[in-house]
Amino acid sequence: MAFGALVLLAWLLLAGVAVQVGRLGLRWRRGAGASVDWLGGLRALPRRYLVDVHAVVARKPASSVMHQAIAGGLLAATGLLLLAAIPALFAAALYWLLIALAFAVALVGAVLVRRRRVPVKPASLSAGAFLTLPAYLGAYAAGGLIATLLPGVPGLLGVALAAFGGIGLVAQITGGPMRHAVAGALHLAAHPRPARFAGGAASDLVPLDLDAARLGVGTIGDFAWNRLLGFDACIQCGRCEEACPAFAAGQPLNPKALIQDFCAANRKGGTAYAGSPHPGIASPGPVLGVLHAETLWSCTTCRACVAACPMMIEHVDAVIDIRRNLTLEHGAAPGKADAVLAALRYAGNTGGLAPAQRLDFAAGLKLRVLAPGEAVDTLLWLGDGAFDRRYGATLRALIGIMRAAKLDFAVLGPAERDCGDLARRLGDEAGFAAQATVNVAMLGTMSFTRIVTADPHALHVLRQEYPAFGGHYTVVHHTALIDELITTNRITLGPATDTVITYHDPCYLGRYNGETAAPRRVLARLTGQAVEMARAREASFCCGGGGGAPVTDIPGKQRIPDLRMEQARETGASLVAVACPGCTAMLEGVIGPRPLVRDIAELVHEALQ
Amino acid sequence: MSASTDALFRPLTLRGLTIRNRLMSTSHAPGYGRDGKPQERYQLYHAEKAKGGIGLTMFGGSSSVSLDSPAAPWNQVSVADDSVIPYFQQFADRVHAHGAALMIQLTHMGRRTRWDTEHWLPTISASPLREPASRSIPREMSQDDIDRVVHDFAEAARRAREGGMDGCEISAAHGHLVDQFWSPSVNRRTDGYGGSLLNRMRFGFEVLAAMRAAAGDDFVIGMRMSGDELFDEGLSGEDCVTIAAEHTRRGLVDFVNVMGGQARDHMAHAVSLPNMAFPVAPFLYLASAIRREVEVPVFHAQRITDFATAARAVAEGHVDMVAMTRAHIADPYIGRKLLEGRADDIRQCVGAGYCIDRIYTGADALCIQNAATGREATMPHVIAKAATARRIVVVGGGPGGLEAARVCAERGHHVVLFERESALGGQINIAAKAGWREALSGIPRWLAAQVRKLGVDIRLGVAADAALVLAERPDIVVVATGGAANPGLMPGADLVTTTQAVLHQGIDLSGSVLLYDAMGQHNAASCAEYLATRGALVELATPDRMAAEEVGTTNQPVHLRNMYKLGVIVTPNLDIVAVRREANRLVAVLRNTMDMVEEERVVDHVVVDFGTLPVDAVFTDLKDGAVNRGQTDAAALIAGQPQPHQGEAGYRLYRIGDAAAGRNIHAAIYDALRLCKDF
Amino acid sequence: MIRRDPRAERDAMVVSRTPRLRLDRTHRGGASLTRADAPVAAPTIIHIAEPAFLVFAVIEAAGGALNRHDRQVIGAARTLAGRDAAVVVLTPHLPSQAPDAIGTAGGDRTITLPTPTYDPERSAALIAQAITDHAPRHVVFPESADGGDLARRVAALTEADLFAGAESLTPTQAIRPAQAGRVELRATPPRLISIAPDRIAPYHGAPHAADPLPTPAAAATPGGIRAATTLAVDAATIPLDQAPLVIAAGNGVTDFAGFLDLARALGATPGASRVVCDAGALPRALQVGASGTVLNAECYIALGISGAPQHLQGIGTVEHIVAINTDLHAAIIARAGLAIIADAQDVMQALRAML
Amino acid sequence: MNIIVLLSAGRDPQSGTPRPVPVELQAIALALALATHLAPTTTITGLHAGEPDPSVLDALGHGLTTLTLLRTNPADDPLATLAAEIDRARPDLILAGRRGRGGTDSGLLPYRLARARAMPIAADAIAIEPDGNDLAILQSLPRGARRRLTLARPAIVTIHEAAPPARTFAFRARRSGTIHEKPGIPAPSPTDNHEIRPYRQRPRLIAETTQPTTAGHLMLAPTPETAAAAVLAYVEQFRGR
Ligand SMILES: Cc1cc2nc3c(=O)[nH]c(=O)nc-3n(C[C@H](O)[C@H](O)[C@H](O)COP(=O)(O)OP(=O)(O)OC[C@H]3O[C@@H](n4cnc5c(N)ncnc54)[C@H](O)[C@@H]3O)c2cc1C
Ligand SMILES: Cc1cc2nc3c(=O)[nH]c(=O)nc-3n(C[C@H](O)[C@H](O)[C@H](O)COP(=O)(O)OP(=O)(O)OC[C@H]3O[C@@H](n4cnc5c(N)ncnc54)[C@H](O)[C@@H]3O)c2cc1C
Ligand SMILES: Cc1cc2nc3c(=O)[nH]c(=O)nc-3n(C[C@H](O)[C@H](O)[C@H](O)COP(=O)(O)O)c2cc1C
Ligand code: SF4
Ligand code: SF4
Ligand code: SF4
Repeated sequence: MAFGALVLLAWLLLAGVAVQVGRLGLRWRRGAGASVDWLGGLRALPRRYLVDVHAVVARKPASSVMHQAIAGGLLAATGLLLLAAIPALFAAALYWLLIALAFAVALVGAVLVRRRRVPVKPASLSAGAFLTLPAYLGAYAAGGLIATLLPGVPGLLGVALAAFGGIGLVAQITGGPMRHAVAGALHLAAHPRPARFAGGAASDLVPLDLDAARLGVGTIGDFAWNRLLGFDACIQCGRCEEACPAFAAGQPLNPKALIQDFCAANRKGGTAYAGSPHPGIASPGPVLGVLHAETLWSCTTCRACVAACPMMIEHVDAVIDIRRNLTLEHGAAPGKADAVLAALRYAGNTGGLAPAQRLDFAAGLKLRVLAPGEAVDTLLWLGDGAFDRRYGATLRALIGIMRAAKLDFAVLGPAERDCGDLARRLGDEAGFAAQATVNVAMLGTMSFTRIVTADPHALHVLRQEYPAFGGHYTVVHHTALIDELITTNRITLGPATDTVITYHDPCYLGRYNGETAAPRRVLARLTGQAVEMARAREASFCCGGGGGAPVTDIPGKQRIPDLRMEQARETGASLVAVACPGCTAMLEGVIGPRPLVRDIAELVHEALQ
Repeated sequence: MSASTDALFRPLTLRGLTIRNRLMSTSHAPGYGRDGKPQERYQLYHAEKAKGGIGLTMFGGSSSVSLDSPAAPWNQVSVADDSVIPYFQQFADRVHAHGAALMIQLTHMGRRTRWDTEHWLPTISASPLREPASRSIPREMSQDDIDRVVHDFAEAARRAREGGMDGCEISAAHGHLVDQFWSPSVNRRTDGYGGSLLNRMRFGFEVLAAMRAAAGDDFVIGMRMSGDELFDEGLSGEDCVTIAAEHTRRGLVDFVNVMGGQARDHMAHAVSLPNMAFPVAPFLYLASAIRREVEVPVFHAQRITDFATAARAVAEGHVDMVAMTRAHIADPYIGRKLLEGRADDIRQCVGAGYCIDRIYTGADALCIQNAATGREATMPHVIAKAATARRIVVVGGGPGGLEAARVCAERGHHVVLFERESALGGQINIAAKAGWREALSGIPRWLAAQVRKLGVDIRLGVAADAALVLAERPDIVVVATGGAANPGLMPGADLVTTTQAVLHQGIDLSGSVLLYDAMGQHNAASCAEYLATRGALVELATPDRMAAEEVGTTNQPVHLRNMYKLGVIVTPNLDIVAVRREANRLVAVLRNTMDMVEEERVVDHVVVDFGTLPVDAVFTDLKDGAVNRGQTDAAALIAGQPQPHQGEAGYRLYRIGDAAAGRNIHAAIYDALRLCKDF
Repeated sequence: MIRRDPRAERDAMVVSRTPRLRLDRTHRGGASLTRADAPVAAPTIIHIAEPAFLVFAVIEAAGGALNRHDRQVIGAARTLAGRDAAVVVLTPHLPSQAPDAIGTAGGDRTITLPTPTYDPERSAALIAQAITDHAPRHVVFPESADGGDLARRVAALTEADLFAGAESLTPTQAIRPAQAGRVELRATPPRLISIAPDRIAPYHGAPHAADPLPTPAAAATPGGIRAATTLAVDAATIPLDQAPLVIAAGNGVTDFAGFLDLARALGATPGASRVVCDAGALPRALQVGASGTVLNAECYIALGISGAPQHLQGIGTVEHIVAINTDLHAAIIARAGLAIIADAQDVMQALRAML
Repeated sequence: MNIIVLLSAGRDPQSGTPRPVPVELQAIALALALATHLAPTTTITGLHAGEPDPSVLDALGHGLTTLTLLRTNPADDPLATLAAEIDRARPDLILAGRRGRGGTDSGLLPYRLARARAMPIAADAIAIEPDGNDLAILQSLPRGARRRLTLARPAIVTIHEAAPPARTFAFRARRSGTIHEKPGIPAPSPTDNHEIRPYRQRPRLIAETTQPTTAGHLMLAPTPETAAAAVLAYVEQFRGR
């Protein structure tokens, strides 16, 4: 009797899920079109879930156990119950024992879910519906367990309990935490960046059709439907919030709240978000009817949130989509952005300086300037940092190293224009496209086997974002080049010192391009005392210099570089090694006593023999 | 870095030579030449500036192109034969290794030198007029002389080129031969080289044309010249603009290096090397006026001591290269510190003129506050960390003690500094009280800022004694307690006041004052000015031939000018014999040092300066307990080697500066550096 | 024994003190004569009676006195006129002693333009009329706010081109920037020229005799500008290097809030000495001096500032200085037009109370 | 109100590429402010005689919606073309920058236009308001001073760089602005005999750095009140100059 009721419940719940999914589907259909490889996506789904998602989830072992228990138990138990339509199974005692076991696992899972927030809810986790979730989970699992183990009335009572829990859970699919299960699965199948799962970096921004009627995302419906789907996959685990440097600095951005704002914008009158808000922001803002512009401008595009998100949600893409709308349609980029973008538009560099000044830092070095029609092995891309006196020292050191290694290299000199990174992150896609087009055309007139640059932003743009504009290059970061020169014995260094050095991974090198090993190998060659900060490699904490944040300059409670420098101090290092002009500027800008800041190129140049 | 500072770091290109920034050092004669050659000491001195980030450094101030312009009296460089070329090549390599450009100044001094030195050849000039500064009366040059000197200039330019220099300049400033021809005050010729300004320029034209022909088309040749000779009989500002414009119009020079004034006599000399009595950049307007009219880059030096003024001069287009010559003597790392955002660490030239004043006594140029300059072979500009950290106590916060504390702290030691007074600086605080000498306070101000930054434990207002020192359980004790004024030993010494007391306590002495100076230093002269400014009738009596006789060429004239202006009477050749009271006035008994006749002065006050006597109580008390018994090993000190008794248990004790014997600021600072750099 | 008084001995030899000290060692008179027996040469005044041609210099003379730019305009006109031509200075009505100032600045004639109120249309018409009347070879204007405006009005009225903002000027060549400052244009000086401030040197030679010429009679102008009033400004917002009245605090000031308050009340722009900025008491942007801002003020009030050479360099062009200092011997005292030996703190309070 | 903003072909001072002239963009912003706050029925049109220079077209990205482009040769004198257009459009107000940045940069054109159309002209405005049938103009003078003028309509007003900042650039507006292109009136301007050379920065005059000592009035230990009164009296002499 109880068994039958339980099976019926399972089927009813399935039907309920189907209805709920349909309702969600209607919501997602509000989004713009996107071409999705459904077949490939669905085929890859198990692998994406079990390998990619779990790789992220497993970074927190307790959560991983919790999720395996609850999701595994519930799915197994319910799935098995649905199979009871097969009469032979219905009669098998072992079958019911298996179901009981699954419910038992789920019950343990439900307890673990509750334990996450009780007695004290960690700041990064949400309250609200999440507080009732363990009860529904528990009811469903306990009820199922009772119904499978106890005959008679108690069994029926168990079914009733399971029904209470099950219905609660199904109801939560549109408005509550359970949405993530459904949306998450579909999100993994219809993910907007399928290349991310193949182990690729896939962190490039996608070009915008500049002739489109609407530029960027101005209303929630301007997001592609699978983006809306992706937002609904969020389980409010708070990992992005913990990762976010802007949030840590008290700037008005919480990536978790951001995703929930998108969900809310797409569903009027749903259950309220009950996690930490965007710091300092109390009420909804005008952007998409939910957000304040400062929230979008606080993002450094460091991708820490994206890398941390178990649901593979793409926060940065969303931020940039909205910025594109704000900038291109409204000219609303704040702070010095308008002046900087104008400088870029009219002078080809973000400082608005005379193009010939790009080589000032190298006065007297007699660099070879590559002319159209000429060929060279290595092209040194200087980047806009070349205009900065401080970064000039790094470049001079790098040039010294390349000369010591007798490399055949040249620079572009005044012909080089800013790669357009800043414009693109500030949403000025038109400005970016203009820079990219000119640079690609200019590079096309010369021949070289590779580009070396000391600027990870330029590296990222040249390597990952210029292909869409017809520029395909082998791009090497200077730390990788130095690593190569050391391992191939083209340069020799003096003995390692015992200076305590910690290395700060630039976001655009480490997270965006997965390069974290080469700089560490070089550093290990320089000092016997390399130490790591708590947040390193793919989990590195941004310096605050990316995404145009120094230009838009949204105030917070603290400054991001101060936080990062504090993390460096905690290692006891007397020197922070960097590998990016932005990081150098941000970290050197930290006032008060602090470790020295030196680029790896400078350290290697000093150690040259 | 501000936008205008950025202007300092724009490269400059002239005739194919690219100079990395706008900072330079003009040619000066530091007296480091040996046998007429720029050898290791000279080369290291300039290589240090190159290391420190300078764009262009010019050496060989007044390098001689001819034998009748001898190099020996200045320990300078002779470019009169080919034997100098290998030294040039080595020099150029040393400087180029650090990315700076190197040029040399070539000159014939004409009448501005002496015949009674190296070669005993007569001095020559446009006309036979005496030069007041060198007191020489030249022979008027014949056409043969002219042709020979023109040829010598050309040969010298060729040697500079073969020696790997990036260029050269001729000196047509400071009253050298070329500007002796220009200046109507010297050139009274009636031939084609005299008369109109154009005629007077002919000799220079010939020199430059011959140099260009000998050195080739791709060699930078410039000219140092005055922007206004600043005296009635000399070249006016307009003349100088015409000269610059005419030379550039003819394509004879690739740059002009403009300075103000000339140097024919003592006061003019003081003006051309403006010391702290002058405002900052007093003659920038002259360079600026020339830059408005010429198309080639303009260089300029003269008391540009801070980078803000330097940056402004370049950013506003007054000059193309800004020379901070003495500024680089005081700190060769200006460029690098600016680039590294360490502007506050720059040791700023105070304009004491110690460097230049020494070379006129035939000595080598040394900086009053930076004892490493010119001693690069033995003394470090950048202090390295020591292998082991020690506990060091320094007693006394004068220049000696501060430098000791700075060097020890840079070495990484734990340093405690005791100073009795409420402010750091020692006697410099007294010296700086005297009117135009205020800028001396820049010396302790920089030292104090560095010492604070380096975390030295400073105990102000604490008069240390042996117990306090030993309570710190030091490994090393440096006693720099300085000196106390010496009132003299003559009868009546108890009735006199000392210059130190007057300046230190600001005692207002009105009425008539006899100021007796046995030192010939700044002290009494400053005190005379101080008192006379406040209305006292001052007579300065001295056994020397003149007041402030020990004060150098660029400083003594300033004292004398002020004393004349203030009505101070200077009576030379007098000794003080006794002082006694008569009624409510004092009588000073003086004796002429030549005829031994005694005379008296009835005055309201007698102020004396017999220098200082060491303050050595702390030293004496600690001496017996020290492992080295307070002895400094002179041989090791001079060689720049570590002192003996390294690593023995107990403390080592040393004394430096005026605490050892009354000397001067440089002595105190050098004592500290050479001793402490090896701690 | 000889008891000597060298000062008295020398005084006894003095025969006369003016125009320069005269000593006579045989003279033991004691009392000195003060008769000036060398005649003081009267300064020669240059008259250009029969000018080869005329050069007009249009000056603003705001407040009835020539400013720096005005003197440069006359200097430029003098350069163009050389020795033989006459410089005619077109000026608003000036106080009676002003013609001397114009002669000293290098002007040979003056034409007074009677425009009691701001009426640039009328001024332009009068100048155009004067041009018609006298046919000058050149007319030089200051490229200032009002001067530049006037120059263009005259250019439009006389249908002539304007060589605007010349930065270098000789009788044969004028140079000015163009194309966003990327190039310079060089030309033989045309008829109408305006000169950029502080580029062309004022005249320093012997004074000229500045004789008045009649005021031109011009037809009435349309009068499109119906009314004009000059408004008060908030001094604190004026950039330091443009501020007309600056009050600065030095090491002798202790109450900086009170100081800023006083500046506000006085309508002066606040400044500071380096010591004060070094100590962080006032922002670095307020530093006056060689390594701070160089002022262009009319009047400068120095509170508790010693007047170190580097500081004085920042006020080199300021004509009117008030110094309040406790030390009579401070260098700033010698430089001040009004020197007050008093505690700056007290005077600040008294001032605040009066405003 | 019908407003025309004169636009000239500008150049970036550093790179030399076409770039709108900042004061002209500020003129657009002033016109827009006038439109939103004071006179809702305002039309604002940009006017350029010459070629479709990118710098002029970029003005559309700064809040201008309509641009009239009167095609002439770049070497032509634009006066006749502009005057004819003004006769046609009959604006109440014509705004221009105080000076161009990229051409001859003499700032003469608005004055010639004013003369040609017998309109009043005022320079260096930082604010404009209608004042009955007239216009109230706030002028920026050196040293932070301001002057208020009343100007008869129609008038030409040039804008000072102290005016409120320009609208920020929006690509969408730049893309969608309307351009009316019409032929202008050919008027070859006489070639002037200027020699053109790369700019050489010439320094401003600086004075000799010796301080003049003005023998002044000295007060020894006055009461604070006497001192304060003396200071005020002294300062008053130099006020308002
Ligand atoms: C008026 C004047 C002008 C001068 N002009 C020049 C010049 O132009 N050029 C030049 O080179 N030199 C000049 N000097 C000399 C120069 O100042 C000294 O030679 C120099 O300062 C010596 O330095 P020092 O560090 O050895 O001692 P000091 O400068 O004397 O410093 C010793 C310090 O030790 C402190 N001290 C003493 N005993 C104790 C104790 N028990 N505990 C704690 N602290 C103690 C004292 O308070 C003092 O601050 C001048 C001196 C004077 C007075
Ligand atoms: C290369 C260089 C560049 C420099 N550039 C600059 C610069 O740009 N600007 C600048 O200002 N300085 C500059 N200086 C510093 C300069 O030399 C002086 O140190 C500084 O100007 C002194 O500032 P002050 O007058 O406020 O302080 P102080 O010299 O300490 O003078 C304070 C004055 O206040 C008086 N005083 C004290 N108490 C009172 C009171 N209660 N009431 C009234 N008066 C009182 C005192 O008598 C004294 O005259 C520079 C120095 C150098 C070496
Ligand atoms: C020790 C010394 C020696 C000098 N000798 C020369 C010289 O031989 N020739 C010369 O042209 N200038 C000479 N000078 C002057 C310097 O080149 C420079 O003009 C002067 O120091 C002023 O610049 P500054 O204030 O930057 O130091 C000398 C200066 C010094 C300090
Ligand atoms: S990209 Fe970085 S700054 Fe932006 S939301 Fe994510 S974590 Fe925060
Ligand atoms: S966006 Fe991702 S990381 Fe952030 S709360 Fe949602 S699921 Fe977690
Ligand atoms: S001695 Fe004096 S003048 Fe010479 S460099 Fe040193 S501080 Fe400057």
